[in-house]
Amino acid sequence: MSEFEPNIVAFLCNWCSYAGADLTGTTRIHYPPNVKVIRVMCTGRVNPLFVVQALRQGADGVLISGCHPGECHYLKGNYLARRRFLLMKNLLEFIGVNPLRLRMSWISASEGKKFADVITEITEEIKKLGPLKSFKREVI
Amino acid sequence: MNIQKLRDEAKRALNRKEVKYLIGYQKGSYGFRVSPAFIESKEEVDRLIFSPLCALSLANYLMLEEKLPQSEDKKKAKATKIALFARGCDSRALNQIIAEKGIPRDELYIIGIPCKGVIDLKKIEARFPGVVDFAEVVEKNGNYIVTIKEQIFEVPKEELVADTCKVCQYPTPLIYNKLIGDNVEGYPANYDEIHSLEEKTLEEKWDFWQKEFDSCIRCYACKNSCPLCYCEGCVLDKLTPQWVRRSVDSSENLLFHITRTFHLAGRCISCGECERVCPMDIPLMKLNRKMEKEVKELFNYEAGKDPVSQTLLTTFNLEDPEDFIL
Amino acid sequence: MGFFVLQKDKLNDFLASLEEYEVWAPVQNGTTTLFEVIKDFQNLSLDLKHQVLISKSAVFPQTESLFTFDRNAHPQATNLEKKKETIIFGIRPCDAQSFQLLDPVFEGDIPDPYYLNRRNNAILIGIACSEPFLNCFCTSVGGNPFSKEPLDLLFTELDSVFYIEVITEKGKKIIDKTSTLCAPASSDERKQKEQMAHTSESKIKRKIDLNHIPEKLTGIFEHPIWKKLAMKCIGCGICTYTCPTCYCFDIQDETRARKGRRVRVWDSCMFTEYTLHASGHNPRPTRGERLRNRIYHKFKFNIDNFGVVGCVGCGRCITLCPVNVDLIENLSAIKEVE
Amino acid sequence: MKNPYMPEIAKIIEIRDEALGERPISTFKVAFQNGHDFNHQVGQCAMIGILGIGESMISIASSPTKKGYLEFSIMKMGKVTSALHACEAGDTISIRGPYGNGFPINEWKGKNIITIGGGIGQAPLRPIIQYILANRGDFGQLDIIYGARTSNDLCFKDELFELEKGKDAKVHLSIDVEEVEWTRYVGFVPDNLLKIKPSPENTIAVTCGPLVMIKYVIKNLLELGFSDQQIFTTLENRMKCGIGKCGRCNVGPIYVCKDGPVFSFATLKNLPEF
Repeated sequence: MSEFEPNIVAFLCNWCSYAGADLTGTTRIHYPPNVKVIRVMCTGRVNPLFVVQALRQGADGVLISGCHPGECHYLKGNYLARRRFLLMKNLLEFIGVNPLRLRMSWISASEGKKFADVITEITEEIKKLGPLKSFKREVI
Repeated sequence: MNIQKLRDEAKRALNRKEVKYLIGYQKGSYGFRVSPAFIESKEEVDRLIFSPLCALSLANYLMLEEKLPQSEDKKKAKATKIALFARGCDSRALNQIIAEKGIPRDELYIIGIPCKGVIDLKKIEARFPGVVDFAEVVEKNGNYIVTIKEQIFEVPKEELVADTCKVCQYPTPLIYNKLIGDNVEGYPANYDEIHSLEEKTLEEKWDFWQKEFDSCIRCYACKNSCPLCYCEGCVLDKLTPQWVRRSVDSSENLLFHITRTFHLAGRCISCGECERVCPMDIPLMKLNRKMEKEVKELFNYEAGKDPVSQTLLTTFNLEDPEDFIL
Repeated sequence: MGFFVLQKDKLNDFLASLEEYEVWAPVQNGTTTLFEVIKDFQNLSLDLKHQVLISKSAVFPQTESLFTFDRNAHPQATNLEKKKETIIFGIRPCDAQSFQLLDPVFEGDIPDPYYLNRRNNAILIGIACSEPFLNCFCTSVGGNPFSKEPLDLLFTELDSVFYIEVITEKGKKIIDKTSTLCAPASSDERKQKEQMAHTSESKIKRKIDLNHIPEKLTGIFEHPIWKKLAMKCIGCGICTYTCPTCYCFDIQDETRARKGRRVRVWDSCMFTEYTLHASGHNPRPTRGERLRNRIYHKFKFNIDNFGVVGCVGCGRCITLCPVNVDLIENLSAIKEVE
Repeated sequence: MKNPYMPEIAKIIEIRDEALGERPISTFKVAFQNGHDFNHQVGQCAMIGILGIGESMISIASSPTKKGYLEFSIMKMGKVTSALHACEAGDTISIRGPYGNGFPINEWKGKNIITIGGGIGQAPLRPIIQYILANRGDFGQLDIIYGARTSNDLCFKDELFELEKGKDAKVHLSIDVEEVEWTRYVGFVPDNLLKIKPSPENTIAVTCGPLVMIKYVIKNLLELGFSDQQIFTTLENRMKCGIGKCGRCNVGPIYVCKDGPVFSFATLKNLPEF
């Protein structure tokens, strides 16, 4: 039976993490291909419902990655996102979804290596957790 | 609670030129029911009551779309204020709505009533089934004196009081123009009921909520009875894009309730209306009080403490917890 | 057609023996009961009081997919295939009466195949209300706690047995299939049941005299009373979703990648979106118009269109309304309006 | 038992832009793929939509005398109509119907007909005009009064200019606001009606358009001596099932989708909500 390949959706902030991911590619650092990247202008733009919808429509894990505190291009986007996704993670845990499925990270434009490590770590963990069946939207 | 004092206060409020009308409680249409009352003139003031049966939140009516038509003299006087009774939880709702610029403070004339807890209608109707003629309930040192026609019963408060009131921290109103009755001491914060669910395994929690959301019929009563659920274009009603589908199954209901709970994080003031009105008895307050606990522990923030403070998700602290961040 | 008796502890065997039917029954769900296809007979609940989701959902489910399609290929109908005959057990007499109000709507000149596929395939077994509830007023709308139409069998819970009255041929078929469990009823059991029927009727406390309400309604469409009555309404859907005679529905398309389905779901005339035009105009913009429309629909328009009052007096909308909008109080207020 | 909710699939042959601007109107010419015979009456409607988006009730803008295709004039307004406006020729759409009672055109044989349209309201009236032109001898004089906000909001301009030159009908176009090369009447349709002052003698007046225009047109028609039975109009409401079951399009006891959308003013007068 082919090994379970998780689907991971990553919301990367355009100024830092997306550039970091780009750097990972240009420096030919290898990282698992399970991640599907969605570029957003700031982590502050990511509506917590995006996370829930992603989990319901096939994602087994979601990563929100943005600039380090203090480096946000819009000054406070990452601070606001930090509060939001901590609350959403705890709410999902309260309802019975493993908190490891919603991760957040600070990756700046120069941390290509860190991006690869983060993606590898998340993919390994979610592989251990297995597919997220219960949360799925009813298939038609 | 001295009813006459309450009615005099209502009369004084209605006498003020700028008060359009007053929202209060009146006897319901049968048994233990209580219904909201919209009083325009001094003569109707004698309909007003206040007793442990007054469970519904009047703050909800401020944000429902259309208000009562104004009588001629009030229109001439360009009356702008709405007067209403507010218990502890209602006053916190008013604080939160004012802080969120939902309604300006000077459009409200608030008569605060310290509240010793309200009765859960389902419990009292189970205890005294089939009561159609009017019944009175008064609280006297820890017991409820229930009079139905001529019979009088004494029931320990613990048996009939609503669950949310058992852990109420702010029974005395925090914002008011006038206060009737003396202050009431709140209970210390108590989240045992939440801890007991938190300790369960993920599967147990999932099964518990899956069964609850499976019986939800999406009647929107929890949304429409919540004083804090007053957004103009609610995301749950949106069609383009459609976040929550109209088909009623446990998966869509789950998204419906996650959205509502999250949008009330740091805003919900635990009045317990959503749980009270749910026809399918879904324990919605568990979700809201979980968020209340998280918000208190993580960000040391409480909803509706004052009408000026910044709302939770529009601010941040540099030292907000970030141990979960890679 | 025949009177039988079934020992109370034999009820589960009675239902279990009908496995060639799909048996719907009230199932315990926390403090309320849901109407579902029963699998585990342990949580069968005969507590009629907490039947919030009613037998209507067995023939007119809250969500039903009409057909599936993929990217404009020819759609395939769903839920229309020939099904096993179904038994709907545990219907309150007032809910049974509501089938007689729903049938003409879904039959009519353009019959609705989805409703009729379930309705014509269902055998209705009722349970008489020996203890009417707080807000029951079925006797004011021509109903009765022991009324029979359009049931096929009527159970009455006596102290140790169920007294079964066979009303139609379909009912007779069921009794023949379970003849080992049922015995012919004796005359004193019959007297006991008649006695119970009589006392139960006298226990109904809420009453409203409906005559000349339709005429009164004709004249007061623009009357300001509607705004007053609806001031406390919060516009939720409880009264319509738990009402056995409400049949309004919405049709929506739902897609997932290349596949999709058209689904029919319950809708409520108390919601703003119900009559909202795409241009933003809404013929019933405020709760006053909506409450007015609900009362006119059941107590005037249903009489104009089908000749019968559109309410069975089950009292759920009064009991479950969070803000005590009381139908009987509203109707009496209408009668006094000059 | 026929499934009234199951649509037929039709292909868009041609899309003509009638009016541009913020609320564009286009006419969709569609034909059924499997030669399904729609046999609709004049003034009936159909539920048009795109599978996956939804459906909306649109009046059929072509008369049954035009064989082999149907035409719908649709204004871009909500979710479904915007999706339709995004379609091109060759795309498929779903059609269900025909629904509604349609105009009692056979009873109008031998009478003079006046159609009074406003903006997109001309679409439901167009099949009447086409039907009369196809059976010109059966009817008396045909007056077409039609107005819109500006000249590029006027629909079916080429057809109407054609008719204006010919003898089959008298065409009275109008726009609300003065425009440079506009030589015809400037002002609202109800006022244009008063200026034309048609005689009610053996005449039927049919009006469609925005609700406020309909109310004034009916008022003026009554002033001109038209009786209630001589005035017809159509009502518009949100519709979902189209067969009088889903309950939302009611005006009083009647359902606009089943008992309407065409009503004589005699029935309309004693409907509560009109």
